Amino acid sequence: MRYERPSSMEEAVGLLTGATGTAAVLAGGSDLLVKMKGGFIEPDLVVDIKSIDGLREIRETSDGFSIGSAVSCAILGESAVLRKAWPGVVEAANLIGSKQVQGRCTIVGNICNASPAADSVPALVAAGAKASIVGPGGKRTIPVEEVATAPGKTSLTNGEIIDAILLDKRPPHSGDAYLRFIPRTEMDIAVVSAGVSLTIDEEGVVKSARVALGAAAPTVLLVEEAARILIGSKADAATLEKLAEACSAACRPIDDKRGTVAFRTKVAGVLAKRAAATAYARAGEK
Amino acid sequence: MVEVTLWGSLGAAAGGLNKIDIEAKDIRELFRKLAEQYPSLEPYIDRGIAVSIDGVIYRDTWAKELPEDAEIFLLPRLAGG
Amino acid sequence: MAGVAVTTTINGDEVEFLCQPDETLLDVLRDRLGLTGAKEGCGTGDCGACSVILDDRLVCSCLVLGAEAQGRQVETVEGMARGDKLHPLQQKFLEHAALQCGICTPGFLIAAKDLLAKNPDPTEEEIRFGLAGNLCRCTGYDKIVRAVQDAATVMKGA
Amino acid sequence: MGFDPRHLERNFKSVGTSPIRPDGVDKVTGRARYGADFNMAGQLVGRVLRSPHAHARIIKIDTSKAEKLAGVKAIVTAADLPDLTDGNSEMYAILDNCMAREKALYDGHAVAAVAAVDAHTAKRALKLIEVTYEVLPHVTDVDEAMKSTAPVLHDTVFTEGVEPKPDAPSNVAKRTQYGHGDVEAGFSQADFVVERSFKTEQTHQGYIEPHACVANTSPDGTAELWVCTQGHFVYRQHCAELLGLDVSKLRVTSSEIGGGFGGKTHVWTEPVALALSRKAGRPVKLVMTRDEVFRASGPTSATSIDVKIGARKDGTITAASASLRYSCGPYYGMWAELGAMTAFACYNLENVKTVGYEVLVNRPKTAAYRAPSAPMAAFAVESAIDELAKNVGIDPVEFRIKNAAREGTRSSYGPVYGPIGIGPTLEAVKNHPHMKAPLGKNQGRGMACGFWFNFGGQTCTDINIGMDGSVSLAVGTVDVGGSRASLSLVAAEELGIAYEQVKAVVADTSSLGYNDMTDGSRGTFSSSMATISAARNAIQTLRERAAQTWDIPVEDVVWEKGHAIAKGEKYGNLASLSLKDIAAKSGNTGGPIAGHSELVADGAGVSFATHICDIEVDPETGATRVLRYTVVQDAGKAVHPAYVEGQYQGGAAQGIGWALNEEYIYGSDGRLQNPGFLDYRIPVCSDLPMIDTQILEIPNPNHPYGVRGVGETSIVPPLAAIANAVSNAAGVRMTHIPMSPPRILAAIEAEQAG
Repeated sequence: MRYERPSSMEEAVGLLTGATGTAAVLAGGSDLLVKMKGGFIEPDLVVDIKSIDGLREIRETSDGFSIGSAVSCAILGESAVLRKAWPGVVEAANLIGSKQVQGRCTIVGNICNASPAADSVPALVAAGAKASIVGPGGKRTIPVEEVATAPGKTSLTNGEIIDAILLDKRPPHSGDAYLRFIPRTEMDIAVVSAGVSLTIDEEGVVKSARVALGAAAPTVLLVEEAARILIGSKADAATLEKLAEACSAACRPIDDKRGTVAFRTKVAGVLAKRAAATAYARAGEK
Repeated sequence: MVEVTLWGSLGAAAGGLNKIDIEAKDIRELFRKLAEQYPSLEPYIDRGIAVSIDGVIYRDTWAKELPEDAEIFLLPRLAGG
Repeated sequence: MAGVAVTTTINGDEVEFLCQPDETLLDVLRDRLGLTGAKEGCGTGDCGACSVILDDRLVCSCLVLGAEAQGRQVETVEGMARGDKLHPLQQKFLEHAALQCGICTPGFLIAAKDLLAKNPDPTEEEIRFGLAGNLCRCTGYDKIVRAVQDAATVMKGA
Repeated sequence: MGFDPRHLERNFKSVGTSPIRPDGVDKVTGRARYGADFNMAGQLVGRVLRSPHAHARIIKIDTSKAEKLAGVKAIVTAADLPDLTDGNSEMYAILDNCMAREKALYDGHAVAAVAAVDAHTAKRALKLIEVTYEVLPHVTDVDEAMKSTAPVLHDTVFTEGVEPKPDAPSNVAKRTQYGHGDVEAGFSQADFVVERSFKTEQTHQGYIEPHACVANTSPDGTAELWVCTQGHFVYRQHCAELLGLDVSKLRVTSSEIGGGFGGKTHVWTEPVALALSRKAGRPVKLVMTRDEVFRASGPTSATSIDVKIGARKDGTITAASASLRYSCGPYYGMWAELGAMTAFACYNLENVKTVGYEVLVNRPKTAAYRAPSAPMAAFAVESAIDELAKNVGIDPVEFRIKNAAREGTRSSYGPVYGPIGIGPTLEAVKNHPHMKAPLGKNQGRGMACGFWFNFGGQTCTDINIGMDGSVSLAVGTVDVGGSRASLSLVAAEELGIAYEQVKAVVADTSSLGYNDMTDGSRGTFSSSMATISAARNAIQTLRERAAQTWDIPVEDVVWEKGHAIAKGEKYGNLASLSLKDIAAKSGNTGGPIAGHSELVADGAGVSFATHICDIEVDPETGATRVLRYTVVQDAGKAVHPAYVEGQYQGGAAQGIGWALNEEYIYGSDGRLQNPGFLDYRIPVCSDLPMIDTQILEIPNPNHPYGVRGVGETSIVPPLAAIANAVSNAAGVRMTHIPMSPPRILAAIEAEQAG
């Protein structure tokens, strides 16, 4: 195995494009090194992108925020502006692993690992986040939900690297929230999860909403029916119950060591309604 | 002569006996006589039998004396964590 | 596999080593540098026994490549005491009987040091969540939490 | 050694205090050396190849390609560990478990091992070993394994303990029975009967330190082994027997041990490391990965238990019975038997019957786990007791007090009890403020009792007095939780000196006589007896030396508060001699001063505990939260109270993990799905509240200070206490451990659906 630490995106893309055998991108390493340890992947080349200019920065742009792909979730959590604008995204990112893992892991790594249970992804999908991709063919931007195509698989092509995640500026009266279910209080992978982002008008009526579920299908689910139920409501109890039902109905989970189909289906709805209530309350505060 | 009570499975191995009267002054003699009189108990003795004398369990000490009026109970030698 | 030459700072001392590109920082510390205070309990970032501080960030050294330490600052349990004077956390762990087998102790000490550096006056809940990445199987955590609370009090007064 | 009643009035000087442990500074500075922290010059890296199949015949192992790989120095298979066990079935099971012979019997069973110059090469070599398997049908579930249609693991196993002897082989290795009276007659007198079935899943001790050793075998027939173990003398015995070494030529040093809880009571990879070293002619370090620890060390049994208890209207239990089925892994064990013995040990029962079935399954070899087998039986019995109390209409604590065993009760496993602590722990719980604290919505309280035997065993201790008056204490029981501190306190107490003057070490196998391992809560109990005896021997010598110094008869010299005192008015002008004074002149008075003791520490006192816990259940998700937890347990005499509390808290925490989340999950392919700390979920810091403890001291009549073992009993009540709390909070009786959120939610929904 070869270890490279390029200082520019061009160099990194060149290394990946020119690689023979298996190449892997290293940012936080909290998935990659575990896979290497278990012998699930034996890369011939590891490209550490942390020394590339700008990749460890959170930038506020005219449209919103650009989060560099080597920004650790701990750094993300320390960003006051981001916490204020996208509390749901930040709390989701801060749920990944322990303090130790927080010091290393990144949301881009979380997206590219393509696990259906990734914590940050439902929140990012609900937030309408986009991935900025650099590759041998230039730059492109796609919605976050289009990155993972199946468990462990992404739409990135050979030599492509996500350099940043883009989040919009928030209109007033907006809020988001993310909730996951884990058996312990920490250190677990989500059994099922839900992210909700919404904007309300002056009267408290939901104008727009996005609802996403994690670990409820092979990839993160954007539940449009749930958003339709929320829009036009004041997130009252009856609406939230309908939302929960819609979310449960949309689930296509599996039975595995972390949970059953019945459990995930039921709890997806419970979490979605609770996250929606939190997002709605947050929207009302701003 | 002491009266020795056997635990369930040991009693079954001894032909359904629950209690045995045996002339033995200590644990060593008890095991020897048990093996002589009840050959089917030998595998159990080899695997390890503990002797409870008035509620105190002896796992190893052969020399322990068996008082005439004592409450003597045989148990399998236990494992612990 | 060609070795990678690394220059780094460990517990304030500049250190140079040669490691395999896929070798973890934990393996480097333990097998190449003789710093066996960090322990391998799982190798997958789930137990925290290998915790070290890397440039002011608490990390599992089993999830860091040795090569990544180039030009950075590494702090391990071996660097906590000053000469023969124990760090307040070390002292309080002893006084509160906060260790039984002690295998998790170096990781807890490092994690607690990082916690108190960022939050000198944590609540019990903040301590519990702050140390959730470190597994202890002997103590039930009770005495560990108390030791950290006590150390925080002492360190605030210092 | 009997209890000395003078200790009831006596104010101990050292015993009962909680000083800093002698190994403490090393452990907080990273200096302490555990299994994997030791290295030898020229050492090779050992790795083990493990079966990916739950059950498979090993047709052929071709190591030729691996042998050709540069850097590979030795490869061993079962052929390199020939059967020297001479009909000893227990040792044969250990051997076969270390290295599979005809068949791989579980996912993770070792089939070959390699020693190479580095980890990379060893890993590559494993991939080059070609094993041809004939995959066989497997069974991992304890109830499935008992069916006549189940795949049979060994065609040589016929159920023992049933008459007539069965004519077909089966996975039920043994049936055992305990009890007295007539249960049928007892049930006919009952006004209320509770009858229920329970299941518990397999759990692991979860010690944070993986098994690790460094083996060094010399062509001259000697060998050394550095290893983390609960019993280095036992490991020496096992390794010597399995490798054909002379016991005394194998020197085993126990490293600091990073947790064992029963899992490090017999050998796993150590004989393999020695075999590799023997073949390679170099030292070999072999460290298990976490994945290997879960797949191939010794977890506890999975169980399936039926319980029936009957009571009269006044709350008197008239009869109790249980049928207990425990998985043993692929080899014979006595796990169900321990369950059958302990199940009803807390109660005074006229009619009781328990039957245990040892069941072989394609899972790792079951090992002891802290009060082995008792927690599962207690879960079933204490759940049924709670339900019965409710049906009768009596408070669960009162119901238990009414039926509790006491001095003179015939225990359910046979012997009659001496003075015991179950009644006092129940009274303490009844009066504990925790029992009266208010509960909120969706919150429930549960309590439960637990019992464990406690052991003594072979023990050997040396005391050597330095010329400066400092004392070295060499013990042979591995220190798993602070026993060097407690034994130093005992030595200081006897010798009448300061704790700081004593330095305790765990001696290697060549420096001390044989010691049984640290199991059965025996470490402090047994070694304190040997320490007291060794100290008294040393005091005898100290008195003789003083007498010689003064030139008076030794009978006139007494030992008080660390000093020799000449007794009698005629010696009025003789100033007392301190231990230090006598030690300083020892060269002139007969040489070094030491005290030795070799004994069998019989008479371990049985132990009881009662726990209380409050749980909150989220009825929409089945999530649980432990709000409050209290442990009340009899210690006999707490030598080092802080470490006694630590044992109580640690056992409770392990029990909480077992009750709520920990379990081995097998796929339909018979492979373990969760061999890591990510999905084998032991409690993390934020999962638990502070764990309150109350130490009761009901002296053990068979120990000079009244000490009882304290290590294990604390894991017995939690499963039941939490099950009772969850059942009260959720409004539905939980019968399957762990009570994971999916199980709780399913139970709540089933109850709501009627």
